[in-house]
Amino acid sequence: MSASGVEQDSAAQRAQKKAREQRSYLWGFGLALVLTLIPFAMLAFTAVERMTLWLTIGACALIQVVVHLRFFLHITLDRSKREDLLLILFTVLILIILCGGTLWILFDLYQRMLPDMMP
Amino acid sequence: MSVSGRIEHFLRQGSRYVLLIPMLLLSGCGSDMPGFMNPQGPIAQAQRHHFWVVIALVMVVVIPVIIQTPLILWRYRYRGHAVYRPKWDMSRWLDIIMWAVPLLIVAILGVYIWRQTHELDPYRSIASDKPPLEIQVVGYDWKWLFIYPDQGIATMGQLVIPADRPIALELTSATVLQSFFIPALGSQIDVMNRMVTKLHLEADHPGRFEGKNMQYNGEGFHHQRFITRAVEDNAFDAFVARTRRQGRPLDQDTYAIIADKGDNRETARALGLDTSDTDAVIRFSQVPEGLFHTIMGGSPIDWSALNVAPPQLGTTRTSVVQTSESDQSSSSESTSAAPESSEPESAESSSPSHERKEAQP
Amino acid sequence: MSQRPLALPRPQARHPGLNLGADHAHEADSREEMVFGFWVFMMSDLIIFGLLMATYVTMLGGTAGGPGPKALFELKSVLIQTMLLLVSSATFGMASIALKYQEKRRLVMWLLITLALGFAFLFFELRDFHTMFEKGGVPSRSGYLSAFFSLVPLHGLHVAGASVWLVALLGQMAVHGLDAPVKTGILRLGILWHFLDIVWIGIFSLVYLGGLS
Amino acid sequence: MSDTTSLIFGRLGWDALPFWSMLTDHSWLSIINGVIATGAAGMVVLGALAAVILVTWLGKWRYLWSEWLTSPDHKKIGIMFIVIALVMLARAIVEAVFMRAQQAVGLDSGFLTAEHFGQLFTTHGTIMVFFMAMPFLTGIINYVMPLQIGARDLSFPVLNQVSLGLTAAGAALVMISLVLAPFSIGGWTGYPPFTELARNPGAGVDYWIWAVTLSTLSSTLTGVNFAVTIFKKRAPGMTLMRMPLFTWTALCTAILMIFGMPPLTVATGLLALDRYLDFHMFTTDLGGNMMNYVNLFWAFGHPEVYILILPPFGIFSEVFATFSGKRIYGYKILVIATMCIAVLSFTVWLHHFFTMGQSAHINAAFGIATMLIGIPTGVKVYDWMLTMYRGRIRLSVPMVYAIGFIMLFVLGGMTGIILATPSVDYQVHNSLFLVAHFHNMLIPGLLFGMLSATNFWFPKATGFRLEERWGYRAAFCWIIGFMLAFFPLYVLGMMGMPRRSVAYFEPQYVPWMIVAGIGALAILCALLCLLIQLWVSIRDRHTNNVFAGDPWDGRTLEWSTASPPPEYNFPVIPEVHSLDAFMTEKEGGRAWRVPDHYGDIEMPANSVMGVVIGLTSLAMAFGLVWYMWWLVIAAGVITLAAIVGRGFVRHTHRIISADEVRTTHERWLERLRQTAPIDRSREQSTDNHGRAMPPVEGAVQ
Ligand code: HEO
Ligand code: HEM
Ligand SMILES: [Cu+2]
Repeated sequence: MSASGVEQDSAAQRAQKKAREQRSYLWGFGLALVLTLIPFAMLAFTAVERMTLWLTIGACALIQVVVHLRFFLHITLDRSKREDLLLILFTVLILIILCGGTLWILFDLYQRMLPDMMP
Repeated sequence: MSVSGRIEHFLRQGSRYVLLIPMLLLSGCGSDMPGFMNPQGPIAQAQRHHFWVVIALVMVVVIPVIIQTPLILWRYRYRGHAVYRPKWDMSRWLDIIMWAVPLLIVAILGVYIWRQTHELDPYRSIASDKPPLEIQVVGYDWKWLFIYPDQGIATMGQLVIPADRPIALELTSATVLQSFFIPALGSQIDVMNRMVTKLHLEADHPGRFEGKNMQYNGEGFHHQRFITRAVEDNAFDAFVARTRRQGRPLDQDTYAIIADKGDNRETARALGLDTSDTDAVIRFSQVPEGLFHTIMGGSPIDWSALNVAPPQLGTTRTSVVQTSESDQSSSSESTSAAPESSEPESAESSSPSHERKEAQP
Repeated sequence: MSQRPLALPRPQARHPGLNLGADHAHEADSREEMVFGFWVFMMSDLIIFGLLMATYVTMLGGTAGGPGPKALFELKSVLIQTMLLLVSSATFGMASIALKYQEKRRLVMWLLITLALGFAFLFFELRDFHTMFEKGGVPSRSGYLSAFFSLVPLHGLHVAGASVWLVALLGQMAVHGLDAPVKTGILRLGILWHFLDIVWIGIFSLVYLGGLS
Repeated sequence: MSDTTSLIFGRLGWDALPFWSMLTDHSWLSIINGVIATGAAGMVVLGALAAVILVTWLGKWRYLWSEWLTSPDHKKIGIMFIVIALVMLARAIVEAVFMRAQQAVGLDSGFLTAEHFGQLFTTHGTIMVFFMAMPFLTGIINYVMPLQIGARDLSFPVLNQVSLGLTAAGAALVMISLVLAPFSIGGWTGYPPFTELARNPGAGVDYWIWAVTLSTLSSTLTGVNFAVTIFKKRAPGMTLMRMPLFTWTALCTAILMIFGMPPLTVATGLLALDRYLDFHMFTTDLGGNMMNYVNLFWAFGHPEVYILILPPFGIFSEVFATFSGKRIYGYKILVIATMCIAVLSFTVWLHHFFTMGQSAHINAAFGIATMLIGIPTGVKVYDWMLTMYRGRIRLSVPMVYAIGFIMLFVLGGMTGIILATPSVDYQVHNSLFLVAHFHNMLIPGLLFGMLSATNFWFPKATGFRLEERWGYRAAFCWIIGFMLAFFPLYVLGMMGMPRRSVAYFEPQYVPWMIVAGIGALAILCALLCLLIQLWVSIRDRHTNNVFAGDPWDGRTLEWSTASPPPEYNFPVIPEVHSLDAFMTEKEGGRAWRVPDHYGDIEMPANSVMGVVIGLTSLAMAFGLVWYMWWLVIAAGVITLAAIVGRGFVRHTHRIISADEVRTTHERWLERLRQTAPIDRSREQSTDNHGRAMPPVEGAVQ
C-alpha cells in the first residue's frame, strides 16, 4: 500500500490505486472461496481416508486464515505493520501454549482416569 | 533516631528473625511430628528425602541473599565510609555467575525431578515380593468407604492394611472433588465422581496413621478423617474374619444412609450404631458385586447381587467395633507408630454364611 | 543504546481504509491508538475463542448417549452460512475502499449490504439451532452439546453485536457526517468483522467439517 | 411468596438477612455467628450511611461528582482505585484475623460455624486477589506510569473510568453480600462440581461468579489501556530501553492481563451457563467434566500471580535505586528477566494440580518449567542486591519494606520450588504449607510492594510526605506479624493440616496455631499503624509539604513535575535522552528549566460513562444473583444505550490555554527556586520541601 496520503495524488492515480485495492480484495475473496470449497467438496463428494480429510481441512483453514489476514486485514511483512504482526504472532504463541496444553493435559487425564471421554 | 541508628537497630532485629526460621523448622521436625517428617512407608520416606534435597540445592542460591543483604546494608549504610559508586551498574562476571549458578541448580533439579516424579508416580506399583492388596476407596460427603473387593468386605472410618505389603488403591468419589491422603504413608491423590485414580502405598511397620481429605468439600470437610491401621498379616486375616462375622451387609437402605450428607459419626448414628468410641468405625460384612465401578459410572447398583434381606436398623448386631483392644491400652491417640498386637479373634475363622440364610424376600 | 528518537508511524501509512489526512496530527495519533487498542482487545477475545475450541475438542467424548455431530449438523446449511460470512467480508472490504476514497453513498450501500448478509447469517444460524433443538440437541442434554452451545452461539452473539454497532455507526454518520470518529469506528468495526470471519473458519473447520467427517 | 413479589424480588427473601438464622436457631453457635455477621452487615450499612452523611454535611456532592467520579484524569482514577483497595484490604484483614482466631481455638470446634468459616476464606481470598491486589496495583500503575513515560493521560481515559466502574461494582457486590447473605463457600478457586447448582443452589456462588467476572472484565480493559499507552504515548526520545523499570513491569503486567484474564472469563462463564441454563460443562453427570475447569482456572491463576508480583518488582527496582542513590544494576538484564518471567508464566499452570492424576511426564515437565522461572527471578534479586552494593543506602520507609521483601521473598520462592517438585507436592498440596507459601509471596511481595509504593509516591500524589515514625511502626508490625502468622503454617502443613479447615483434632497443632494467631494480631496492629500514619500525615500536611516535587532525589520523570502534578502532568512534554531521564537532567544542571514555548493543551473532558456502566453492571449482577430478571434486562438495555449513545458524543475534549499553563508553571518554578535544596540526611525532616541537593561532591564516578 502506498505510504502517502490520498489527497496529493491526481485523479488518475487515485482511480488506479482504487482499482488496485479493489482487485486485492477480490483476490482475497477468490482465494478464500477456493479454500472453503475444497474441504467442503472433499467431505461431500469424496470418500478419502479420515486422516487425509482432517489434514486437508486443517491446512485449508490455516491458509485461509493467512489469506484473510493478508488481503482483508492488510497484515503484511511491511515495516509499518510490524507491530500488528508481532501482536498476532505473540497471540498465536499464547494460543498454542494454552490450547495445546489444555488438550495435552485433558486427554492424558482422560486416558488415566476417565476412559469413556476419549472420543 | 538517626539513620545509622535505625540501620543498626534494623539489622539487629533482622538477624534475630533470620535465625528464627531454621529454628522453627528444626523444632517442628521433632520425632513427635505427624506427617511425612516421620515417614512410615517407602513413599513418604522418599518424599521426605526429596524435600530435603530440594531445600539443600535451593539453599545454595538463597542463603547468599539472606546473609549478604544485611551485610550490604551495613557496609553501604548512609553514614558509613565505604566506597560510593553511583554510576556502577554492570559487571560481566557477576552477570555470568548470577545466571549460571541458578541455571546449574535448576538443571540438577530438573534431572532429579524427572526421575523422581516417574519413580513416585502414584499409579506405579511398589516393587515387593508380596502381591499388593487391592482396596477400593469411595469418597462421600464427608467420609470414606473402603471396599476390599477380594475379601468382599468394606469399612468406614478405619482403613486396615497389612504392614510391609504394598497396597493398590483405586479411588473415586460419589460426590464432588476430594483428595485422599495418608500423610505418614505418602502421596495424596484427587478423587472425583465418574473418574478413577490409582494410588500405591505401603506401610513399613504396624502402626496407626491419620488419614484425611485435603480438598474442601463443604461444612463437614474437617471431619472427613479416618484412621489407617497397619497390622501384621495374621491380624489382617483376623480383621477380615471379624468383619465378615460382626459387620452388617451393605444393603440398599444402608447405602442410602451413607450417601446422605454427614460425617462418619453421624452416619454411624443414623445406622443406629453405638458411637461412643472415638473413631466410630463401621464394618460391612458384604458388599454388592462391582459396587465401586457402579458408583463411579453413576449407574444404579445391582442390589440383587447382595444376597440378603436388609437387616432392621438398630438391631442387636451392633457393628461399631471398638477400634482395637490394643489401641486403648496404648495410652494416647497419637499417630505415632505403636506396634500392633495381633487381634485375639484371629484364630476363629467364622463364615458369614449364617447371614446369608436370611435370604431374599 | 540507540539515540534514535521514537518516531510514531503516521496512521495514513498503516491503515488503507483510513484517510485522516485533513485531521489534526494529534487527532490522528489518538485515532491510531484506538485502532491499535482495538486490535489488542480482539486478541484477548481470540484467546477466549481458542480456549472454547480446545474445550469443545475435549468434550467430544461427552455425548452421554445423546445425539452427536453426525446426527445434528447439516452440511448445506453450514456452507450457506460460511458463504454469507465470506461474502460479507468482501463487501465490508468494498465499504472500506469507499470510505478511503470518501464515497459516502457507496460506503452506505456496501455497509447496508454487509448488514443484510450479517442478518442472513444469523437467520441461518438460528434456524440451525432450531433444527438441532428439534432433534433433541439441547445444551442440557450432554456435556458435548453444552460445549457446542458455548462456542458457536458466542460467535453468533459477536456477529449480532457487530451488527448493532454497524447500525449505530450509520446513525452517527447520519447525524455527524463522515467525521473522524465515524471513520475510526468503521475501521474498527472492519477489524471486528474480518476477525469474526476468521473465527468462523475455525468453527466450520473444527466443529462442522471435523464433526461430519 | 406470592407471584408478584417473586417477579420483583426474584428469590431474594427475608432469610437473606444475616440475623435471620439466629431467629430460627437459638443455639449458642448460631447466635455468636449471627451476631458477627450482623455486626459486619451493620458496618457496611453504617459505613455507607456515614459516607453519604459526611459528604452531604460537607456539601461536597458537586465536588465529588465533577472532580472525582466523572473525572477522566488518570491520577484521580488511580487514587480511587487505591481507595477501593484500602477499604477492601481492611475488610479482608479483619476476616483473616477472625479465621486465625477461630483456628487458634479450633481444637475440636471453636466459635465459628463451618459455613461461616467457609464464607470467610472465600471472601478473604477473593477480595484480596480481585478487590485488593488488582485495584491497588492498577491504581499505582494508573497514577505513576503516564508520569514516568511523560504522557498526559492514558490512551483511553473513558475506558479507564469504565474499568474503575466495573471494579467498584464488583467490590460493591461483595460488600452487599454481607447484608444480603450469603457469599459462596467454594473458595477463591470455586471448583465445581461443588459450586454447581446441584451442590450449592443458593445465591452465594452466583455472587462469587459475578463479582469475579466484573473484576476480570475490568482488568482486561485495563490491560489493553496500559499496553497501548506504553506503546503509543511515550514522550519523544523515550525508547523502550529507556523506560523506567516500573513502566516495564507495568507493560508486562498489562500483557499478562490481556492474555491471562480470558481463561478465567471462560471458566466462570461456563460455570454460570451450568448454573443458569442447565449446561453440563462441569457437572458430574451427562458427560460434564470438571477437570477442564481446574485447567482453565489455573491457566488464568498462574499468570495472575505474576500480574500481582511484577508491579512490585518494578516498584522495588525504583526504590532500591533511589534510596541507594545509585543507578539500577543491570537495567537491560532486569528488562530481559521481566520478559522471561512474563512469557514463562504461561507455561506452568499445571503445577497447581499435580495431584489430579495425570502422567508423570506431564507433572515433571511442568515442574521443571516452573523452576525455570526461578532463574530470572533470582537474577532480579541479585540485581537488587548489587544495586545497593556500592551505594549510599537510606533506610526510609519504602526501603524497609523493600528489605523485608527481599529477605522474605526468597524464602517464599524456595518453598515455591519445593511445591514445584511433584513428588513433594503430593505431600504438601492443599495443606497449610501451600497457604504459607502463597502468603509468603503475596504479603512480602505484593502487599509490601504496594505499601512501599504508597510511601514512595504519596508525596507525589498529594504534595506532602507520609509521616515516617508511624510508617516505620507499620512496616515493623507487618514484617514481624507476617513471620509470626505464617512461618508456623509451614510446620503445620508439613504435619498434614489441610487448608480451609475450620477445626482440627490434633493437639500438636495448637501451639503453632496460637503463634499464628498472635501474628495476625500484630498484622492488625500494622493496619492500625497505617491508619494512624495516614491521619497524622494529613494533620501535619503543611509542615511535611513537598510541593517542589522531588523529595527523594528521584531518578525518573515523575519527579520532575510539581507535587501534586497539574492535571496535564507536564506543561511541556519532556524530551528524553537517557535512562533515568530526570537524574541526567539534574546532573547536567538542566532540570527545571523554563520552557521557551507553551502550547494549548487538549485534555479529555469529564464523562459519566464510568459511573453509568458501574451502576448498570452492579444492577445487572445483583439481578442475576437474585433472579430479578426485570432488573437484568433494564440494566442491560441502559448499558447498551449508554455505549451506543457515547458514540454520538463529539465534545470529548477540552482545551487548557497556553497562558494558563504558563502562569501555573512559572509560579511553581518561582517557588521552587526559593526552596532550599535538601541534603539526603535530612530528607525525613520538615525542611524537605521536595528539592534535592545536587549530587555529593567527589563521590561520583
Ligand atoms: C505473588 C504471588 C506468587 C508468586 C510470585 C509465586 C511464585 C512462585 N510459586 Fe506460587 N507464587 C505466588 C502465589 C501463589 N502460588 C501458589 C501456588 C503455588 C504452587 C502450587 C502448589 C500446590 O497447589 O500444591 C506452586 C508449585 C508454586 C510455585 C511457585 C514458584 C516456583 C514460584 C516462583 O516464581 C518463585 C521464584 C523465586 C525464587 C525461586 C526465589 C528467588 C530466587 C533465587 C534467590 C535464586 C534462584 C533460585 C533457584 C535456582 C531455584 N506456587 C498459590 C496458590 C493458590 C491456591 O491454591 O489457592 C498462590 C496464590
Ligand atoms: C494480612 C494478613 C493476612 C492474613 C492474616 C491472612 C490469613 C489467611 C487465612 C487464615 C487464610 C485461610 C487459610 C486456610 O485455608 O486455612 C487465608 C487464605 C487466603 N489468603 Fe490470606 N491472609 C492475609 C493476607 C492476604 C493477602 C495480602 C492476600 C492476597 C493478596 C491473601 C490471599 C489469600 C488467598 C488467595 C487465600 C485462599 C483462600 C481460599 O482458600 O480460597 N491473604 N489467608
Ligand atoms: Cu502458580
